[in-house]
Amino acid sequence: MTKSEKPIIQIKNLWKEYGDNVVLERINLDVYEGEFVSIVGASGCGKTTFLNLMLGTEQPSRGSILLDEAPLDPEPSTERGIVFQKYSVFPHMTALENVMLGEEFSKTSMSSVAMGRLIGRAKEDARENAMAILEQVGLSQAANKYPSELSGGMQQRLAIAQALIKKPRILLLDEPFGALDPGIRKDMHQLIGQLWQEQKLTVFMITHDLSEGFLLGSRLWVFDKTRQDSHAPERFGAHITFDIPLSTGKSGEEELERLKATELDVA
Amino acid sequence: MTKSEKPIIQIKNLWKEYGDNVVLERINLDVYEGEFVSIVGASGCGKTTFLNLMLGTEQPSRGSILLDEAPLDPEPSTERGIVFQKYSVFPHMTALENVMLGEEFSKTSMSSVAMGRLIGRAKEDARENAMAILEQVGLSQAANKYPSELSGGMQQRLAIAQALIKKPRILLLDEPFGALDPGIRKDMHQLIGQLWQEQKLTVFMITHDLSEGFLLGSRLWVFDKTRQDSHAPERFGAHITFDIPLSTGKSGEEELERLKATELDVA
Amino acid sequence: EKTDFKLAWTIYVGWMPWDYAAASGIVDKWADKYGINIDIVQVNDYVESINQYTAGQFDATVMTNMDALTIPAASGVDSTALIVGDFSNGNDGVVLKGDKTLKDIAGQQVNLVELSVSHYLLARGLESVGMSEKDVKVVNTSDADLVAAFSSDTVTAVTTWNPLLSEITAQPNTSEVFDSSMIPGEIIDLLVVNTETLEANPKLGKALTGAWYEIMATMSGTDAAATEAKTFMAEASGTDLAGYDAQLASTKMFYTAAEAVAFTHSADLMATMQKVSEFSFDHGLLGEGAPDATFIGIETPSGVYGNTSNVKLRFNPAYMEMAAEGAL
Amino acid sequence: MTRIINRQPSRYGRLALGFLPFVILLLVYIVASDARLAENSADKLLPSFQSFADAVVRMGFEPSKRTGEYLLLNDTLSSLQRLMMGVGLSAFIGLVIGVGNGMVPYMRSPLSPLVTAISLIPPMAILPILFIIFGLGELSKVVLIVIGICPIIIRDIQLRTDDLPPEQLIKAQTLGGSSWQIIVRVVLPQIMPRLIEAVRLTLGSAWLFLIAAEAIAATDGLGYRIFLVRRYMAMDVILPYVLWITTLAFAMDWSLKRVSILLFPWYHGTQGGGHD
Amino acid sequence: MTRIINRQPSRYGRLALGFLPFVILLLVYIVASDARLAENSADKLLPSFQSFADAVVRMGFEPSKRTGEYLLLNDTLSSLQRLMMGVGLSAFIGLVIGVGNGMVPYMRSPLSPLVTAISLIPPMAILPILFIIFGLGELSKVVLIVIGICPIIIRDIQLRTDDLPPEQLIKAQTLGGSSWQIIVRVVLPQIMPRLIEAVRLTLGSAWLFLIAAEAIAATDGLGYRIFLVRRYMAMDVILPYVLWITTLAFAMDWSLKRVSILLFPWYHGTQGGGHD
Ligand SMILES: Nc1ncnc2c1ncn2[C@@H]1O[C@H](COP(=O)(O)OP(=O)(O)OP(=O)(O)O)[C@@H](O)[C@H]1O
Ligand SMILES: Nc1ncnc2c1ncn2[C@@H]1O[C@H](COP(=O)(O)OP(=O)(O)OP(=O)(O)O)[C@@H](O)[C@H]1O
Ligand SMILES: [Mg+2]
Ligand SMILES: [Mg+2]
Repeated sequence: MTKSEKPIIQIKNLWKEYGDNVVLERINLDVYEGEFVSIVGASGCGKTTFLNLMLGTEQPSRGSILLDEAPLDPEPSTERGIVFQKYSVFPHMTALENVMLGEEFSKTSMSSVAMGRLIGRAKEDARENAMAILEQVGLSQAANKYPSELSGGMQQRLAIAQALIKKPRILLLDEPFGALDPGIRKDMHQLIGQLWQEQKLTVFMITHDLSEGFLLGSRLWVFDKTRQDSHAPERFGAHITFDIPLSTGKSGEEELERLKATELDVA
Repeated sequence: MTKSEKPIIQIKNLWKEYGDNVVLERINLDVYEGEFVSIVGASGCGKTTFLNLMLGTEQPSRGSILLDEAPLDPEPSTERGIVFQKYSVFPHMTALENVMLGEEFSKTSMSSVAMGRLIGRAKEDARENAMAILEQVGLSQAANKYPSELSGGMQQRLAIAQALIKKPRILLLDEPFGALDPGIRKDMHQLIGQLWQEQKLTVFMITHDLSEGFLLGSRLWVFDKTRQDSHAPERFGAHITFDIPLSTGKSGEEELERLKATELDVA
Repeated sequence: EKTDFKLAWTIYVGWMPWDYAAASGIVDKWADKYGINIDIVQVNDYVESINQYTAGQFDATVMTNMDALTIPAASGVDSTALIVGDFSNGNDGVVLKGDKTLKDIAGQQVNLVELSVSHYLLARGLESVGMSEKDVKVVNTSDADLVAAFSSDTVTAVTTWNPLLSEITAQPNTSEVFDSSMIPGEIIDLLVVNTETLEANPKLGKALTGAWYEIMATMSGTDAAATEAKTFMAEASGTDLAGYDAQLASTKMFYTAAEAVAFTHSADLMATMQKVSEFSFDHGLLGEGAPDATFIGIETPSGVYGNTSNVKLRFNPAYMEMAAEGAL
Repeated sequence: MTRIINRQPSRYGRLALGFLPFVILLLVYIVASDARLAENSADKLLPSFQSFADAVVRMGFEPSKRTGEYLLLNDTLSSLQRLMMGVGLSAFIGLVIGVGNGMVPYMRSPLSPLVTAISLIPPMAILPILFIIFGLGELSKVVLIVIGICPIIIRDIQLRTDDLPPEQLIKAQTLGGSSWQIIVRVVLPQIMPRLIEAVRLTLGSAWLFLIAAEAIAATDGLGYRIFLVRRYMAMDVILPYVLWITTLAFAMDWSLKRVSILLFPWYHGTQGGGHD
Repeated sequence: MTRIINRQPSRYGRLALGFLPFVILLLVYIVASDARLAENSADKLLPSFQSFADAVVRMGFEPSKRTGEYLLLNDTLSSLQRLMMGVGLSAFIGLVIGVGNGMVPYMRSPLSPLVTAISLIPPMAILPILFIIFGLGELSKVVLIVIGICPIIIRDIQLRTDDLPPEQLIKAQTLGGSSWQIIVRVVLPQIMPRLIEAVRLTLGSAWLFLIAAEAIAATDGLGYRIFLVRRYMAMDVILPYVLWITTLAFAMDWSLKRVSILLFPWYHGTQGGGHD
């Protein structure tokens, strides 16, 4: 874990409300470059909402999020890469085209601005970069296949490759392996762990699978409501009730044991 | 495991071919009342095809399946209950109506034959029976909800309740928990294990999750192709390469250890 | 024996009396007198009513002399003109935009209902100034849309009938360069009855003729009854009494049976039918089997035009004569 | 938010923007109408609002001199009756044949190609034949609507029946259902909301065929009236009639949607959510 | 298999059953036609097959005596040209406005209610206005088709654009795409096969409007010919023309499907599999 001087993400007294419904409240946290934050919590407690705030598709009701000490762009941008559980790749493009798209959007040439396409030399370069990334995620054989011809696991590899080509400052993952079979999940864990370490990524990953969170994360956040009003459940929002540093590479069970030993309550 | 004198299911030299594609070949097995058969195998190896043969939606190309020593009805009937991974319940009926449907189809009265409905006293009886079964699967609170208002796990409970009302001789499950979250799966395992033991069901369950198969089954079948022709992969079909008796109630890992100790090859 | 008969009529100045006849009970009165039932049916689409008659759905239908020849007669349905109701005397006309004469039509597009009496009128008009259809371009246009079409800049010449004609000439800057009063007696409005049915059921002919001339008598008056009848007809045709009277003014109605009988007996009728036959043949309307204009025989009191062994259209004044003699 | 695809107008902005084009159209009409009327005060093409009001009063609120009926009311009732019969019959036939084709292979084999062939024939082209077979009465108008929209409904319902998960039908069989019981309890109730959708989709065509049929053979009805006064280019009657038809069409569409939401809450809850 | 819903006819049985209703229809026609012709040999309502053959030869393979043109060819070319222009223009406008409405809230707010209102107006009823604005030439025929089908295509495309997973659009934004780039590279290519589907769905209506337009004012075209020869009840010409139109409609539908499969294999691979 490389802790640089300044945090890459600073969350300052963040609140999010939809009308009367308080979803998130009082979140204050710093995240440093290279951290892998696993996010867990009950269904509907606001994990995706938090990710949307990071992403810029939703705006905080109060408070702010700073990226490299500057307020976040209020709409999605290349600084923040994302992989969803589904629909992250474009079905009408081959794997290679999917990965090249990021570079074709670069607006360095007229053809990119006007048509979202590169031509000539620039296109060749983009293709080479894309192939290199496909290689990394083990998809070089499938470069010319459409997503519908790929298995669920391969599609998620592709989504990751696609997000990485823009070298985002932070990578957001919303249950990226939730729809995969257990066997395939294991491979994906290996891949994401490896990419994280090789590329010094800063990752936020939501998961429903606690052991997955333990296994991959360098830090685990538990979202929960501590204040409850049984007559008006929407009056209070969730916040981060536990922020646990993890030593990575251990299995969930081992980690749990370790934490229990340190007498922390992770009910 | 209660072994009665006669097997409930006898599979005799079963083959299934689609045109030139041999899917299953040379399957010979007996299953006794009260057994819980977990079925595992690679994707596309013919597990669902086998279940379809048991169900009667497909007919054997060669050989036969006997239920209580008589050939199977060549179409689905009340002797064989089924729960699929999805779409097993009727979205336009409440949970209660879904469970009552089996009795309303009983054809004991004119209204049942003509409209598939019961009236008066018979309807009350059916309602009571249905409520009792909903109680067993823990859905009595949700009796008047539509499936779309239920969570994935509750829908599968409902599907099981619905299948049980006809007291089928055998219960077929095709990846019944494949679409559920890991936490919910655990509850379902408990439920199905309990129902199996209480009601002395004979169960066939396909699963992709090996440990689930070990945990629940009293017997594990592995489907695989032993003969391969690399030029014409469709020339040979799969059959049951392993038929492993299990002591139930143990976790997958424990069971694996036990089996490894008995020097059986379960690659 | 057949006692139930059906008559179809469509909205046109000379045929509106049938609507009044049905609504006022006059038809029922005459039908009762002869012990039959006559159902009067309004059809919106003129050609459809004739087609239905030709297919045998109606026993009697109103139509022009030309359409009687080209549709039922050419389809082998032997038809009799039971009542000669009127002829167009300015009710059909050729209109050009601007201050023009008929000669100016050369080279223009003319919007009209192709193969209808308008087409015939145009041909006769062109003939009168030494031109032929080759000198203009005919564009088939549905009658209901002609008025709107004339408002369009792309349309410069039309040929049509009333009430469309008066709507068009009422627009500023138009010239009516030719009209049916210049070919009097050539566009005739008839009540046509299936000959076979009529021969088998003379009662039908008597009842219809009797009813018709009773209305004619009412209509031709100047009293309140006439006004009431004409107001009724005006509203049914979508206009008011003044508008309907204007249309009547350009129609030569035969209010008495005697007039109609005289018209039918005149030798001009045969000459007219010859012109109509020739026009129809030139435009392929007599059917593919017709070798020349005389292929279909047309019987008139003054003789038969065309093939006497293939008479399919008959002008039979017998019933109108009975009406004239008061024998009904 | 800077990308145009991310920018959302406010609630009131949305409302104002929604009215904008209608206001513009109205203004354009007024200007054009004034210009034409200034040139020729008898111009009938773009009547003034006064003429519209007069025509509406005349057609809607004064009894006809000829028959003593209120024409607009009468026309509306006649047209609606024909439309409802045509659409009702189409829906019924569509349901029976569509579900039958979807469920019973021995019914589908002979009927499906026939329905496809019929659906390709332009109904207007065979109008004369229809009139000869069905006469010129109410029946032929209803039949034209049926021929025009029934094949579409049948094919739609057949597709929707096919789309029912086979798992459901198998499950119903394991519960002991006979073919008939399964159709009655499992298939029909699930198809009903889809039938309403199919009807809503074809309602526009149904109006079209109704108007076409009334133009050829009728003595009353909204289409009849429009064609009758078209000879005189009475736009002061035609435009209010068109507006009225549009309103009726909208009201029917809206009611069908309400009825569906009321009767089939399970359909609009989750799986049918996207259908507007 | 005993339940009727489980019983499948064999391959040949299916084929035979499929032909059955057509054979029956043909026989009914022959009997009815013979009966009428026996009574009146000049009957034109149900012509003999000999008359059909003669008419086809005359219209299709002999130059017209009046103009020297091959009428069937000429009519077909004129009609197809109008149809293609109308459908092409509708597809183009539908794509631009539909995608625009679906993607840009500031475009959708004003245009969406307008499109809904227009889609409810029966196009035939406002024909006079169309003539005056667009004249009686080719343009008004094309415009009638456009007004008839374009609102349907727009609404369909708008719905399909809305249905695109928001995840895709967000992902595209995180890849740095501008609104325009996202529309061009992500949205349009995915909407194209759906546009073809929408066009296929509206093709029937397009034919209807084409025939109606040609019936109203034209000098050639398939609809023109049918309505012209209706004046002398030439069913021997009308029926082959109807059959020909049906064939053309079928061929266009089939070609569009092929084109879509060829150009958009990814669409027909998995997600679009169910669309026929
Ligand atoms: N756009 C919105 N408008 C109103 N309420 C919303 C909106 N988005 C989310 N919410 C509410 O915010 C709460 C949190 O939703 P969110 O999707 O963030 O939960 P989650 O933790 O991601 O749940 P899950 O584990 O099921 O994905 C829910 O109560 C939801 O109803
Ligand atoms: N109706 C059919 N017609 C032709 N081939 C079929 C049919 N049904 C299944 N098959 C073939 O049989 C083989 C086995 O399919 P099956 O669905 O039984 O596999 P499975 O073991 O259930 O796979 P999965 O784990 O993916 O569910 C496949 O190769 C498939 O293509
Ligand atoms: Mg979430
Ligand atoms: Mg399977």
